[in-house]
Amino acid sequence: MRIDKSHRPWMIAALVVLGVALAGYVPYALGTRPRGGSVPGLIYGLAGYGMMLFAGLLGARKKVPVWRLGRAQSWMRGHVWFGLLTLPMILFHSGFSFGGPLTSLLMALLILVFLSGLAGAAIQHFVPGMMTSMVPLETIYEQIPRVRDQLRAEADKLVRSLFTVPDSVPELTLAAAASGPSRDPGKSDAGEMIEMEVAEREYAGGVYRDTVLPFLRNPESRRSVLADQGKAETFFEALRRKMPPATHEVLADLENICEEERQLTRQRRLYLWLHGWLLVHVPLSVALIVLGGVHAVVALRY
Amino acid sequence: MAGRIRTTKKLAQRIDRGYFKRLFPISRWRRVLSFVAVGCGLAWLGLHAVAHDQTPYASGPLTAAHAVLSRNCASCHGQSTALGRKIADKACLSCHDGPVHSAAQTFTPACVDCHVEHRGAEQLATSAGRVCTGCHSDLKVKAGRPGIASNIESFTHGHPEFAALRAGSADPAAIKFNHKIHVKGDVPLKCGECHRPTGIDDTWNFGQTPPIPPPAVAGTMPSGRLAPHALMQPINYYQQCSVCHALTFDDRIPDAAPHDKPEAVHEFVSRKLGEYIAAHPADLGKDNSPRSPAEWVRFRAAEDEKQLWTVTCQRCHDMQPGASDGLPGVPETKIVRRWFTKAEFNHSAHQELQCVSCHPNAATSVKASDILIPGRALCAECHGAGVANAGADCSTCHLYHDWNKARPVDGQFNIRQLTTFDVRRGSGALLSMNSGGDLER
Amino acid sequence: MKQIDLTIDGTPVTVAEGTTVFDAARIHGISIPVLCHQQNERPAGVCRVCSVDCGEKVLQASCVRPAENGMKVQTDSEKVRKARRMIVELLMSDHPSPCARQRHSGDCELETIAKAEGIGAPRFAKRISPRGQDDSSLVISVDHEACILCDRCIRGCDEIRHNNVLGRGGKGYGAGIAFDLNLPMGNSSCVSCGECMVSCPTGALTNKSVVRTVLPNGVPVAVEELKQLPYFQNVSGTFLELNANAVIKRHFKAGEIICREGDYGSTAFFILEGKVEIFLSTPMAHVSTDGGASGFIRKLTSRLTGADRQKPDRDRPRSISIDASVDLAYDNPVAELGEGDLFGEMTCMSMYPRSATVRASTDCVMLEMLRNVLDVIQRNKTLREKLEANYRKRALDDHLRTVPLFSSLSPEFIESLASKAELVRLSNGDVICRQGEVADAFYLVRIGFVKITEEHPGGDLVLAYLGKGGYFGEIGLLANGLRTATVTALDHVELVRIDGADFMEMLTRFPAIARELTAVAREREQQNSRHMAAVTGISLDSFLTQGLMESNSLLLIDLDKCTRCDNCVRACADAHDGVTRLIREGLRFDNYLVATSCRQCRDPLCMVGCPVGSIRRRNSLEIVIEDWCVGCGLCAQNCPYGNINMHPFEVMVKDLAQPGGQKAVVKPKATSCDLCADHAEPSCVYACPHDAAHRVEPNQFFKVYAETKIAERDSPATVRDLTAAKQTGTIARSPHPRDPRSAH
Amino acid sequence: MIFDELRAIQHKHGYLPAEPLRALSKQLDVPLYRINGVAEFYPEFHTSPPPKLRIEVCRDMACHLRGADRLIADLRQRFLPLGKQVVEVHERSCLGQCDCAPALTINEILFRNVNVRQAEILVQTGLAGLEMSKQSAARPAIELKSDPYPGIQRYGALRQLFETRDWDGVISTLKAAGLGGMGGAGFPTSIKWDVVKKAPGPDKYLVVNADESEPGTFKDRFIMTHLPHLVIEGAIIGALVTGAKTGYIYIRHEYREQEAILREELEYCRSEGLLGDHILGSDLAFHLDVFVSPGGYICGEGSAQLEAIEGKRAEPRHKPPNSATHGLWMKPTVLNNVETFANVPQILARGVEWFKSQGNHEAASGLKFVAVSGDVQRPGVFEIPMGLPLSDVVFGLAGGPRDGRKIKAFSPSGAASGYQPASKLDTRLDFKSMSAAGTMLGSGAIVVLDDSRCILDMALNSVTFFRNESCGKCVPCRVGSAKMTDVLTGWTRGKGVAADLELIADLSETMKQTSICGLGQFVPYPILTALQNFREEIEAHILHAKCPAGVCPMRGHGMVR
Repeated sequence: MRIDKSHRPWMIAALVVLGVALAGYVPYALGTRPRGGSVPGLIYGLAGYGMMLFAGLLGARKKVPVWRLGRAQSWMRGHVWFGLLTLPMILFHSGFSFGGPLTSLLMALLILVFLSGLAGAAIQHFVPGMMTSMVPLETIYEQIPRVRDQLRAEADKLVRSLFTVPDSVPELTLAAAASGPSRDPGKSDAGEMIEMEVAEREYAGGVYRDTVLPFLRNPESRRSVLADQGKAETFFEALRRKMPPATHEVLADLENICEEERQLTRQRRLYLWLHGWLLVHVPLSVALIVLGGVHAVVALRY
Repeated sequence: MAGRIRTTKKLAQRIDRGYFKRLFPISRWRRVLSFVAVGCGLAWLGLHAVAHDQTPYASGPLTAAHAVLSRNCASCHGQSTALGRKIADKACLSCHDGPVHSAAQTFTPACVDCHVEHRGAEQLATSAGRVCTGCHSDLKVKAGRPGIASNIESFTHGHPEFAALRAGSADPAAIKFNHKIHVKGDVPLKCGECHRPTGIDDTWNFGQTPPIPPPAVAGTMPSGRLAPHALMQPINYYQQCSVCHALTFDDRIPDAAPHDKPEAVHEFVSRKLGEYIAAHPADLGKDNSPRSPAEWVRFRAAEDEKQLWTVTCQRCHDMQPGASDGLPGVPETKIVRRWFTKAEFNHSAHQELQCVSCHPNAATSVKASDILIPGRALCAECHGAGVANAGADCSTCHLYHDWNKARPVDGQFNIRQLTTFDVRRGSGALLSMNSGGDLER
Repeated sequence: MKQIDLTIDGTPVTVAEGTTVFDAARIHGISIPVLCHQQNERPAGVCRVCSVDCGEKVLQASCVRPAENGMKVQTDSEKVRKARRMIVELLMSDHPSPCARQRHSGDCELETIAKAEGIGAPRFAKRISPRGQDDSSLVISVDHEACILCDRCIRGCDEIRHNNVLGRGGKGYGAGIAFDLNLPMGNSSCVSCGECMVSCPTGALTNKSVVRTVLPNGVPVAVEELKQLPYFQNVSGTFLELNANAVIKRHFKAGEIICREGDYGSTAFFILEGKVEIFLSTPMAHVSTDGGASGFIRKLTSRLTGADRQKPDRDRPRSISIDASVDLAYDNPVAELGEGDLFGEMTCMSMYPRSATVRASTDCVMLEMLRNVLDVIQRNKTLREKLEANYRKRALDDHLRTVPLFSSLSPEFIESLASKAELVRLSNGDVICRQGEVADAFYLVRIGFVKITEEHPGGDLVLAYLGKGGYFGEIGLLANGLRTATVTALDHVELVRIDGADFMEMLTRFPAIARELTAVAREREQQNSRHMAAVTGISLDSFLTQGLMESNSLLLIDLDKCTRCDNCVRACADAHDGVTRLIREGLRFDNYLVATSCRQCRDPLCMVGCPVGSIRRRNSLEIVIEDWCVGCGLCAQNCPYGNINMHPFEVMVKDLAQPGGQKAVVKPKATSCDLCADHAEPSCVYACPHDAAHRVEPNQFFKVYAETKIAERDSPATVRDLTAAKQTGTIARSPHPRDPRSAH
Repeated sequence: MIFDELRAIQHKHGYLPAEPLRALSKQLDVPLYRINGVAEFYPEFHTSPPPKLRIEVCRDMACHLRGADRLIADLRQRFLPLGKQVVEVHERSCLGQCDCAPALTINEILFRNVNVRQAEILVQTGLAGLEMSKQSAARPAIELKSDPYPGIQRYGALRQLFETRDWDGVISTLKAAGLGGMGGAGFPTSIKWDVVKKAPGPDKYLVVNADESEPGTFKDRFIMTHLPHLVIEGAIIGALVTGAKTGYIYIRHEYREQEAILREELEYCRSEGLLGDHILGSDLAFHLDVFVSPGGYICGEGSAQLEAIEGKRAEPRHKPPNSATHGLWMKPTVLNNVETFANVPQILARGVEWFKSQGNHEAASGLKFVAVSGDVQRPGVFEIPMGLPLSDVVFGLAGGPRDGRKIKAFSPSGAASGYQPASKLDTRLDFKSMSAAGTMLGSGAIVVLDDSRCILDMALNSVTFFRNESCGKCVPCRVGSAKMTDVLTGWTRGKGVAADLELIADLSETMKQTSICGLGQFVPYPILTALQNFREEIEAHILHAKCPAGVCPMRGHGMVR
């Protein structure tokens, strides 16, 4: 999500709500010692909890995307801005005190959730752009392993025009069979070898087995020469110099596959950033809401 | 040109179209962690619940006095679940008495309105001034008009001058005392040489006689409410005056007369003279004195008493002519032991101050009728609103309850009852106990 | 009869007057090489190979030169031989040696003569501009390159068979044989008698052995037996023999399934005896938008989702056109065919999947045939008339009513219209009407697909593809009487043609229709002008190369906003029975991801070929797949963007083993984004929490985009785009967006 | 008539769409293939939608010499980018405007003497939708010796004949005058007429061949413009003599002005009773009308012309039989050139003696219209006494070569006559002298080349013309002309080989020997005469890849022949 101009109405709304709450709170706090159980305190508490619930309902909302309950975008913005409001609301509710064990826990949770939310908003503001520019060949995160299988299969198929692919890589053949679509017609089908010297053929085979294949098998490894773009470029440049021009197209494709692998690695990392913070935010907020509910029930009861 | 051409169709067909139905690590962990987090929270609460401990739910720590009740919310809160329901007064009154504030008050606030619990181990009695000014800024009484001031907003606003200093008031004490002479006279005294806080029981500098315990003074003082050194001890002849103003009455007798009623003085004088003549019969008839010891005693006593009644005693007391047996009367001194009858002042809290900074007139006062306590304005120089000032809360000086009317509370609990609480047995323990329920377990 | 005496190669010869020198020589055992002449045809004298020296100033073509008294003929002098060799060499220089005939049977007459004359590699350069091949006929392949313009086929067609199809077209070196108005052979009025092929001396006209498969389960039919059938009577016997393996006779027991919908096939059936039942076994379900579980929850969610399921789809056809001379009603898709009926034409001709299931309702005998034989009988006038009569009787009325406009017509009028309506058959590439021509008729598409294009300076713009049930021609009739677009047949098409006069009469008699038609016409015109705007708008390379302009609606995901949360995909799946019709993968345009989701192309290739017409375009432009999809997968294959996918659905079908019972079967059906047409907004867009997903009209989007880009010219956005492209070394390229068949 | 129907359709639609053709096929009960055959055969008809402007530039001989190639290239460069729907630029065979070269048509409107700038202005005017200023065809009254009726009543000879009714005398008179066919062959008119006259059967036809299409030839245009009455009078006389009841003046469709003039004159004749069922009140009938050719040089070939009139593809017939006995609709037919018919009244009105005296010398008689074009100062049609030396015409009447140039070669009778060296300019212009000089008088279409011209370039130009105009009926002409063009093009690009010379010789011989009609037989003449007269220059092309005149592109290397 990008926090941009289109958020202005929401921001203003949030500020207005905050202002109103504050306007109510100041005399209240001046008049009496603010506490959660007082009527204003309860109002703040309920408002705060309501906002939390609303923010939390975003998750539930996402489970039923088709229901016409308002655009998800509105929910998201509500989540962000009203989520921001929960902290002041709850502080008003508590009169800036942490109270007892449960309430202190809740406060701590709230602050954590709040902070993680802020961090998340910042991450989701900046990281998508980074991902867009740094990973032009991105695919669907969940499908990265599958795409990698296909890339490997593609590479395997490509190199068949360079040398006889050893039987030691049978899994590639399987993957190739599984990846129906990613083949270019008329391109380096098996049996259609590019002519070159035997030595060159062997050299290409060696390079593929020793460097490229391990990288394709374990593309996340940083140790491979191919894990680094600059080194990879040098590597392929050197390779091209050694191989006859007819193979250059295949090599370029191979290089391209490696580049795609690297980008996928990059995508994975960025994606972890993009969604990793949710591992904090979501569980804590769920806990916050549940325990907050308990607090509300108990507090209202007593 | 590399031959790997990406087309939409190719890209799309790389994808397993059902992938989103499976849970992938991040979302799986998100789910797991959510359960874990909620689970931890609930487990924590659950464990307490199993231990019949409701402490976690407290909105804050109880005062020390009540801390023993923490595990059992219902002991004060009862079973009431009604929204915003306050702790019933009953719950408090089962242990405490809360005498009425003023007979003229139009309503009686609930205990918890002023005594806010769950604020930690502070004084439960301390309550914010707003609680008072809530009424006193626009005071209504049951009938008629409020006595002194009806719109006190704060100490600095609307608070009347102290009653002792209000126009026309004078020190009611029937004694003659010139502060000026004592402070600036031949023998200049320091304030502290005469004015001693209460509760100081170290040896009196000048006194030879062990001090008489100060008499209980009637007032609105709750016992023990004041700090030990809060007030000044009332001036006591033996402690403050006798050093200089010895009640000697005859050169032949070194002893001073007791600072007592004239009858006692007369008896003392007579006794001493009798003892003297018995020891010195030579003096009989000397200086035209009777020769009989009895006569002599009578004669000498009359002489000495005259000196006493008219000079020595008269110096401080306004001796009244004798009534029947020729002995004069001494009017009651009426020394004001406590100037603030509705408020408290703690001298020891102000001990860093010079006496004269608050009592500037003391050094110049020549009449005992001068009231030397400072006025409200002087207090307000320090005690005002704002953080830079000493507190000016009502409760700084005033009390709410009329403790004069306090009744002793007859304690009904045993230790177990207070420290343990059986949820199954219901709640509202204090309330039910107080209402005469099942006290014994 | 007068006798003529002459000398041929020194031999005195006497022949009847009027005998040509060629015949005179032949009669006397002197053979003169010739190409353009054969005995059963009038001599043409065009090849000049038979030129002989008659002692005149120039040589004479012996085949046309009448013998004259005292003529001294040299058939093999040096002069003659030299001329002959030169002529053969000239012909050989343009001859694709070895030609088809030489390859197949080794008896190309030209090559035989060339060999006999010892002509090696011709000294002349080959023709530069090719004359091309014509494979449109199912039975005869035409190789214009091999044609020597001997006119033998022309004479065979026009003078022997009197079919009057073939003639010379063009002029000079550009001349060639031409069918009718120089149409592809398959589109011409050729009746596939085979005479031309039999006449051809070279590989220019050769028999096409269409399918090598041997038809199973049948009894081969003897040529004589075929010739007994009225529809084969006029066909050359040699030709039938050549194609004997393409037709068989089959017997079916009552209840036997003859063919199933969705199957691929290559044969058509002609019922000789018996009756068959023709029906759709595919349940009508599950392709159109459906959400949630069943029962209560469905009710609940339907309320929540705001979907109005009761909304009657006005433009849904009321009947389903199938591959036979009958249409099936939507409610009760069953019909019966009997003796003399033909079905499976589309499957056979255009290799479309079967559009319905056919079951023998009595014992029957039928001819199963491959394309070439079907072509032969289809071209038979008698059969055509019969089929047409059948169709008119059974389906035309329904078919006319299919058009929403006509639903209000009175039955009598429909009847009168039906009797006047004409069935028109066209083949691939035929132009039905041309932009700017006088509009003279209104058409309904019965079978096949037509393409509607508008001609523009920049090339033709495809406005629409119409399949079964589509109609066109009303705008021209209503507007200024001129065609506003060109309509071309994309395959074997059958149209119902309603004459302009009848159409106008209808309009005057039913003013309501006129009003509605005017509205439709206006709407289409507006649509067209919108498309025009799209074409003339601004353009960026990447936008164009990805074919984005080809679409009506794009699902764009702003990658700078998108957090890759996949909510869109889940929303899509939720809205469509758990099957997503959207894949968050595809090519990028700047910082936008063009997600894989139907683009509602202007040129919807997917619609071409649907055997049952279940994929179609609504007036509001979105492409929908109707419930009766038979799951053949053609549309998915046709979509260049991978936006249509086959998905297995579990559906209840009649259990054939247990009459009355039902059983669940998994049946693949095509799925494609329907824009969540029941909702105001597509679910994916609605469900995007980050304002990243948008359904946009590409032209409008692009306009705004370009404006923004111009406004922030200094912004590095474009630079970044370029660097990205450089970095990857991969440039997005659109797959060929046009179907080769639509080339014009 | 099928052409009229097609013209109507084309007029309506701008081209010939399929639907109306189908309708026409039904209406006339003519198979589609025949309609297609003629529609595709004749240049007048178009089977695809026309662009806004169809520009057709003459590319032959005189126009070629006057820069038609550059004009075409320029127009293409300027206007083709507008798209084929807007402008098409085509090459076109000779328009008969060689005296006003280059000539072009824009949407069939003729423009003469057009330079590049004018052409662009014209096209832009046309694109703007404005009317392109037509070049007015002024017809100044010219006194011609050929006109026997200067200022007196016309058709005198015809009227006189009606008085004598001596039809046979006409033939003998013509025989005495030695009138030969002026179309180029010089076949005695009297014999032809006699054959027709004697041929059995009631139906006979007469055709005036006004389909003047050979590059360099435009004298018939002149005659039809200035002496239409002589042509018609001659035709009427011919019809009356031979018994033809119907006649056609077969005129090419590009001669719009002349068509109008003839129609006017025919109308006059009808009103005067000179044409119709009862000519001059007699029971003799003759109907003469203009038949507008849909175009094509081949239509000038007699039998092809007859085919065209019959509404077929203009493909020449096999001879024998001859058109005199098996002509139009296989009936006896008189077919003569415009000038031949125009000569008939002259002879009849003024007598054989006068006719003979008009010749320049003993062996030549009559007057001759010669058309001079190409590299001369005053191109045009000149009325000369038969037998006048060529030099008198070229240097005298036509003003000689352009300044500073010398005459290098000339073509005595258009493309088909080949190229003769300037040394033959002293030859007399009559049938016999010309034949004796190894060339021919032909139709008297003299195209002059100066020394800046490449003979091979011109020969190729002519051969290309024939290739373009071949009907395609017979193999030697259809394929031979194309192959010959290919070979010669190769030569101009420096891709010739020595063996080509033999190849061309063989091919030429075969074409001469085996082509059905004169067109095919004459295709090789330009190159054969060029080889004969300018062999060195051509060998320079082939053997040294050099064009001595610097005209041919010769950038052979890398070009595929």
